[in-house]
Amino acid sequence: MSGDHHHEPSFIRKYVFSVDHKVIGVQYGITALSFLFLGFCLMMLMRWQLAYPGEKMPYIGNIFGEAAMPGGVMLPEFYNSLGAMHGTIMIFLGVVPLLVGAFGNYVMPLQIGAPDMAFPKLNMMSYWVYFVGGVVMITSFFVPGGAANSGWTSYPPLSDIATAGQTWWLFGMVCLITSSLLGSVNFIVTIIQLRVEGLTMFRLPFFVWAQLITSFLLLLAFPPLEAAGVLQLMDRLAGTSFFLPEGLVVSGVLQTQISGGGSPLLWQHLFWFLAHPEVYVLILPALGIVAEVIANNTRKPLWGYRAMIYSTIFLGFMSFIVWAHHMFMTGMGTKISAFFATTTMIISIPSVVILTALVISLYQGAIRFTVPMLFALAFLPMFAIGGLTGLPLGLPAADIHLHDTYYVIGHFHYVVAPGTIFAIFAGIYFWYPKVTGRMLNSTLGYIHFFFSFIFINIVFMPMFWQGMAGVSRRLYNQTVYAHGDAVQSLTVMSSWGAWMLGLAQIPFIINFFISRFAGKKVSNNPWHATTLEWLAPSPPPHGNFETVPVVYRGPYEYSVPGASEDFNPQHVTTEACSSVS
Amino acid sequence: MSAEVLPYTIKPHPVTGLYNGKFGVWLFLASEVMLFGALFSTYIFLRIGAPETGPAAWPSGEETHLSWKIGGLNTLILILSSVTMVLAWVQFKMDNFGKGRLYLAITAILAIAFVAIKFKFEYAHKFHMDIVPSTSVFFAIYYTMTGLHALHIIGGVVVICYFIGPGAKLWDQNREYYTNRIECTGLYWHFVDLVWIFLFPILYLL
Amino acid sequence: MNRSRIIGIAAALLVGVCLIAPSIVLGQTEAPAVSGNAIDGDYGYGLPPMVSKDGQRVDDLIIIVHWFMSALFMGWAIFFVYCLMRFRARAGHKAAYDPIKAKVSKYSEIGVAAFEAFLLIGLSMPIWAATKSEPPPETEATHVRVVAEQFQWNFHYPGADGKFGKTAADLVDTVDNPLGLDPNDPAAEDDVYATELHLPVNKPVICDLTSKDVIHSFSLTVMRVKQDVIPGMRIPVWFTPVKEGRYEVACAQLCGNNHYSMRAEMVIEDDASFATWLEEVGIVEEFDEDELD
Amino acid sequence: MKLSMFTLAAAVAINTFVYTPTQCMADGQNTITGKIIFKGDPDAYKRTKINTSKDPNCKKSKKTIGSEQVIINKKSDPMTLRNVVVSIKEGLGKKAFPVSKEQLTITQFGCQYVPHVLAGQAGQELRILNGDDTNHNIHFLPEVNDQYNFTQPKKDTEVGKVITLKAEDPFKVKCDVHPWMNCFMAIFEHPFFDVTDKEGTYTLAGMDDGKYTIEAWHEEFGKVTAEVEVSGGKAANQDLTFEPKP
Amino acid sequence: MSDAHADVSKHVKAYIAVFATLAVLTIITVWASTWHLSHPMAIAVALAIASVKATLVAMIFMHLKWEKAGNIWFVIVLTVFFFVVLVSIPALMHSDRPLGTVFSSWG
Repeated sequence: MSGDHHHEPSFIRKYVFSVDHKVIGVQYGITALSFLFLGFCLMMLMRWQLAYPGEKMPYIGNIFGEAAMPGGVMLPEFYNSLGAMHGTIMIFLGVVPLLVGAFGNYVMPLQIGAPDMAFPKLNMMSYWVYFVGGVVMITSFFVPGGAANSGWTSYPPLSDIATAGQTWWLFGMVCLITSSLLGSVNFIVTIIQLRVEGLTMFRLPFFVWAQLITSFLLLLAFPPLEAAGVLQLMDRLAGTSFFLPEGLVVSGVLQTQISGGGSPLLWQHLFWFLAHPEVYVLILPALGIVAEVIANNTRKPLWGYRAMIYSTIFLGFMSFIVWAHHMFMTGMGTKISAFFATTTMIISIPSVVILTALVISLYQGAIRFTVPMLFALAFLPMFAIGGLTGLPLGLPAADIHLHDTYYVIGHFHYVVAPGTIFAIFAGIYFWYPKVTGRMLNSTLGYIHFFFSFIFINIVFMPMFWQGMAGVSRRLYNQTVYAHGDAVQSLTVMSSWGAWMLGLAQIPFIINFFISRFAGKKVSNNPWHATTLEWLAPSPPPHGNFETVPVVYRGPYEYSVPGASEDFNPQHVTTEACSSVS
Repeated sequence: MSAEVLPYTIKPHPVTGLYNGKFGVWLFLASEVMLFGALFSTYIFLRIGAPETGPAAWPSGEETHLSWKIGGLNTLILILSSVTMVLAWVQFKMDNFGKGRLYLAITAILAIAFVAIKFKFEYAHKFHMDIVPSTSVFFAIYYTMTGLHALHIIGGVVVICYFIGPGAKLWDQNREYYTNRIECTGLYWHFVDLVWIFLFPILYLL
Repeated sequence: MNRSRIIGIAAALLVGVCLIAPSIVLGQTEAPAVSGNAIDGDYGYGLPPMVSKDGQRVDDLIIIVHWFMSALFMGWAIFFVYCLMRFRARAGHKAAYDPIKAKVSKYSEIGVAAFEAFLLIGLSMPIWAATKSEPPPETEATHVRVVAEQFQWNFHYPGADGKFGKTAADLVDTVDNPLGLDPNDPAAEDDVYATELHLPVNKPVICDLTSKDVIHSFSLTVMRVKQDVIPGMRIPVWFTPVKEGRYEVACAQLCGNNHYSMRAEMVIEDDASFATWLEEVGIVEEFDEDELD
Repeated sequence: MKLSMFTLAAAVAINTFVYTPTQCMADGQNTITGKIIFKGDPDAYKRTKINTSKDPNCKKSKKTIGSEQVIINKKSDPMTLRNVVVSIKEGLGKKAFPVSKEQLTITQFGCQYVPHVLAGQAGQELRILNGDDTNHNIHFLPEVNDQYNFTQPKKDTEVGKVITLKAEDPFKVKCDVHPWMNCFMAIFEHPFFDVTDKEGTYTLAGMDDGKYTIEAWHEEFGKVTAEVEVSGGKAANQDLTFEPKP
Repeated sequence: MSDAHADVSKHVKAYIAVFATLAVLTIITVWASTWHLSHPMAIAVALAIASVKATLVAMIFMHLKWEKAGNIWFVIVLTVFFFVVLVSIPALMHSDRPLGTVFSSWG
């Protein structure tokens, strides 16, 4: 060990199988952004079929092969594959790895002043298991019958009798879950154990708190889905009937090879036991990013920092006992539905608290409209719309009409698309200078923001009207129904919005790659921020900090009266802050 | 390298009283509880939902063809291995490397015996009788739960053998680090034992 | 980048969108509906037509919730926009360090919680209880078994004796016996099978939902009725149609490749027409062989 | 793959009126011909009109369609059966036969499969056409072959994949969207098979001299067999009889 | 982890005692299954014994008895709570169904 210190590690050890949390964070980031882009492309294909059902796709219709799109016209099975894989890729391969794997991995240890994650090798393994999971998912597009086509929720019995792609999906999911579990153990231990001196729990940046709660959610909610995945694999490969009742007649053929005795609802329980906390996995780190950016750009402390933390803890806790509100329509009686509707209403309160705290934080601030701030600000109303539209879905009686309609799609996309993904953009614009030592170009950033903001609303706003009109989700062609045909024009509008939204990402992609080499070079702390990551050099070296910092104050000490600057970094002593330099 | 740089890898954190590995293992066990929890939930859900009569009815004790003798023997073996595991840790703690290693070896042998009995006298016997996972929901659960448990045992054996063999070098470099790792392995091992304590009655006796 | 440029870009964008959006909405051709039968009711951007006795309660709840949501959002948004304009960074403006004492937020949160409690306990739960645990009297109701399969709704009427014949999975034949009716059961003799759901107007209906294969969802948009159809279970739903006409039955849960084709039609008619239909639907006409050749 | 109307109409017409499974040129000289006789009450097996009201688009291709399970030619005496697969079951030994190059087609027209019973040789290519202005889903339910499941949402299209099948006893193929729609496929290792036409006759040609067991299969009445000996290029005649129990 | 060597060696007796108890409890469980108790009672007895055994393993072998770290206790309590939720609520939902629900598709 002694002689190794000065030895420069080989390229592979440094960039491929690296144990440095920053390299792993960047690996996660690049991979997850690629998946995010892929998931977006799948959606743009689907939008063609939705807007112009049964028409030949122009220009690119012929490249998908006769099995998926004969003559350039999408087949329902391919449409269903796209739908299922869009959901899976976006959630499990795109957003969660970005929020937790990339931002969490890169920023969190810096924010707590740690030299690395607690278990660096585990961290590397977590990335590579995720990578394998991603490869498995992508490969599944090329197996006979195409990728999984039973929806991202994979409800059996449909998924039990589906094509081979479903088996690949399950293997991929088992990999992704394992990766998340490894990651979450690492995160919790790191946050609890490796904080520097003086950094008490209530001096942690809100982002770190969000990561901590998220990790607990991943740790405790993911294993049931892993178990469910194993059970479904058993159903598919060993012929068991965990999710299959007796007397199934598929396509007119009595299924005699299965024993029966299982229940399709079992999967839904185990799935939603994960998937509801998963919603908070998608949103909490995003809230963390937004809180960081807002505090920094309002130049004042977050309002209700502690209330936000308590709300987050409460959210995390409650998210485990609301899952059956996804199952109101599965034949649930009054008592249980009342229980879950009540917990659902209760869980809306801490969300309101957090949102209120963030918007009150703007009051009496000095708001700098930087690019990350614009994304963070846009996040607030978008998240508000997403959250509010959850209300009618959480009331069982209103859910009767809205369940499984476009209203649901609009609701959760408002939470995760203009919500979480805007927060991700905010994070990218905010921490890019830390990672690369260079700023992203802000003109391109503004263009990216305004176009994205407008078009993303054109995509998702019409869905509420479609849902109100009663149009079911996951329909290959909604015009077969009178109520669907009546609102087809909204679908067309939504589709055009989606394609324009795709175009709006071009400035970002250009910016992302060009600025790496041509961006303006910056100092350690270009945003004049207070948290510890801005103490480390940009980009931080292996081991992060030249000297181990000591923390003297809370995370958001901006505009302190009597201080020489409008920000007092956590690691600077009080005397140094007030002395005029 | 990183192990030396990172704080609290070996010594416990002054405030939390834990070294990283131990906390990590406990968190990992928490996720394992939820993993097996989902399977227990499956067991209960399907058992409650099973019809009273008919082919999908829950099998009674005799119909399961599970021998409480073999199950009970395996229970004892696993409990014994838990004891030897914890004794191994005591020996390392008291600086008796040789004895500690012996106890580790006994643990590994007992674990292998458990798996061998499981495969030879239970799985092989059942496959011979044409009882496979698809036979009924009960056997689906039986094979899945015990199979997953057996995988955990095999994983544990691999880790224990590693610490008897190549991993033992660490003892010479840093005794406390090595003992810590044995403690973590032990925690995992006792958890596997604990799962079996529940599996045995629900599958063999009820 | 100076502020005037930002404002310029934003304005240009807004104008662009104002031009694009209507052209998208107006510039499209009407896609031809696949269905051959005219569906009654006026469908548009709002809630679809409502033709059941109790559906109005669901609608009312949805509307109240949306007013509440709008009010909340508007209040919130006004404050948000005010902050953005009033507290933007500019020369001579400095952020205040001390947090404001905002009682308003606490009161509004309590208000929100109270109103949510009212929505849940006062409105939602009674509707749900009525929908799930207060079935109409068996004697007055029209009873139908709905058997879902990929990708078809089968409707099973008990016939004159009011009793459903026994069904069994191993008797199912897609052409001859789609319901799996037991030919030895006397109750099965007069049972009626149909692929269209006909119901008499102004009489409560009980539909027992079962599925042969995967999970479907029985969705009668105009009745404000939706219920997942789970294989291995028979779940009842009930409603009272109040307006004659031809409507649609949809599947609302992804059930396979042709999920979107899983559509049936529902006809609400007066008692006499219903009785006639019930008698006639079972009659099979002989096929004139020469027609084929 | 977009089809021209002509291709499709031709496919339907050929399959409806002059469909005989293509015989590959086997090198033998002998032929077996015969009739499939129906002994029973034809009134018990009347054809019925199929109610296609579920999908009004079916009528666009064809106004009325009738059931096809049992089609009896009542005009001939004795009465004969249509859509019976006749093939050689035993007696060919281990001889391998070249696969016919000709393609099989099955067309969905008027929400019915044309032909209703399709016989072919293992390895022969099969094309699946849709002539209806509606969505069809052709679902194979074999045991040996793959359970293909293709969706065809558009009129005048062909399934993108040309499939080949392995030898298998007659199996059902059905449409999951139109539950009344089904047909049967019988695939053989050898080229000695036929499906009876509306006169109820069949021809097997090209066998070497020898003693053969021939088998007739009908979807409703099952199987009957007979032994035939052929030699010297003479056409042997062998009728088979189905006699359903009343 | 600050136990001195002497402390640890004191544990050994506890370990052996626990092993004996576990072995005896195993035998009792098997014996109890021959009592022909009513079904719910049999389940209760078996699970009660299993819980006692599990507690012993956790407290003694896994050193929870001597564990002072609050974090571990926090994780355990949290996990046990969610475990109970996961195991009980799906089962409970079985009993609360709309009036007239039947658990069979056929008949």
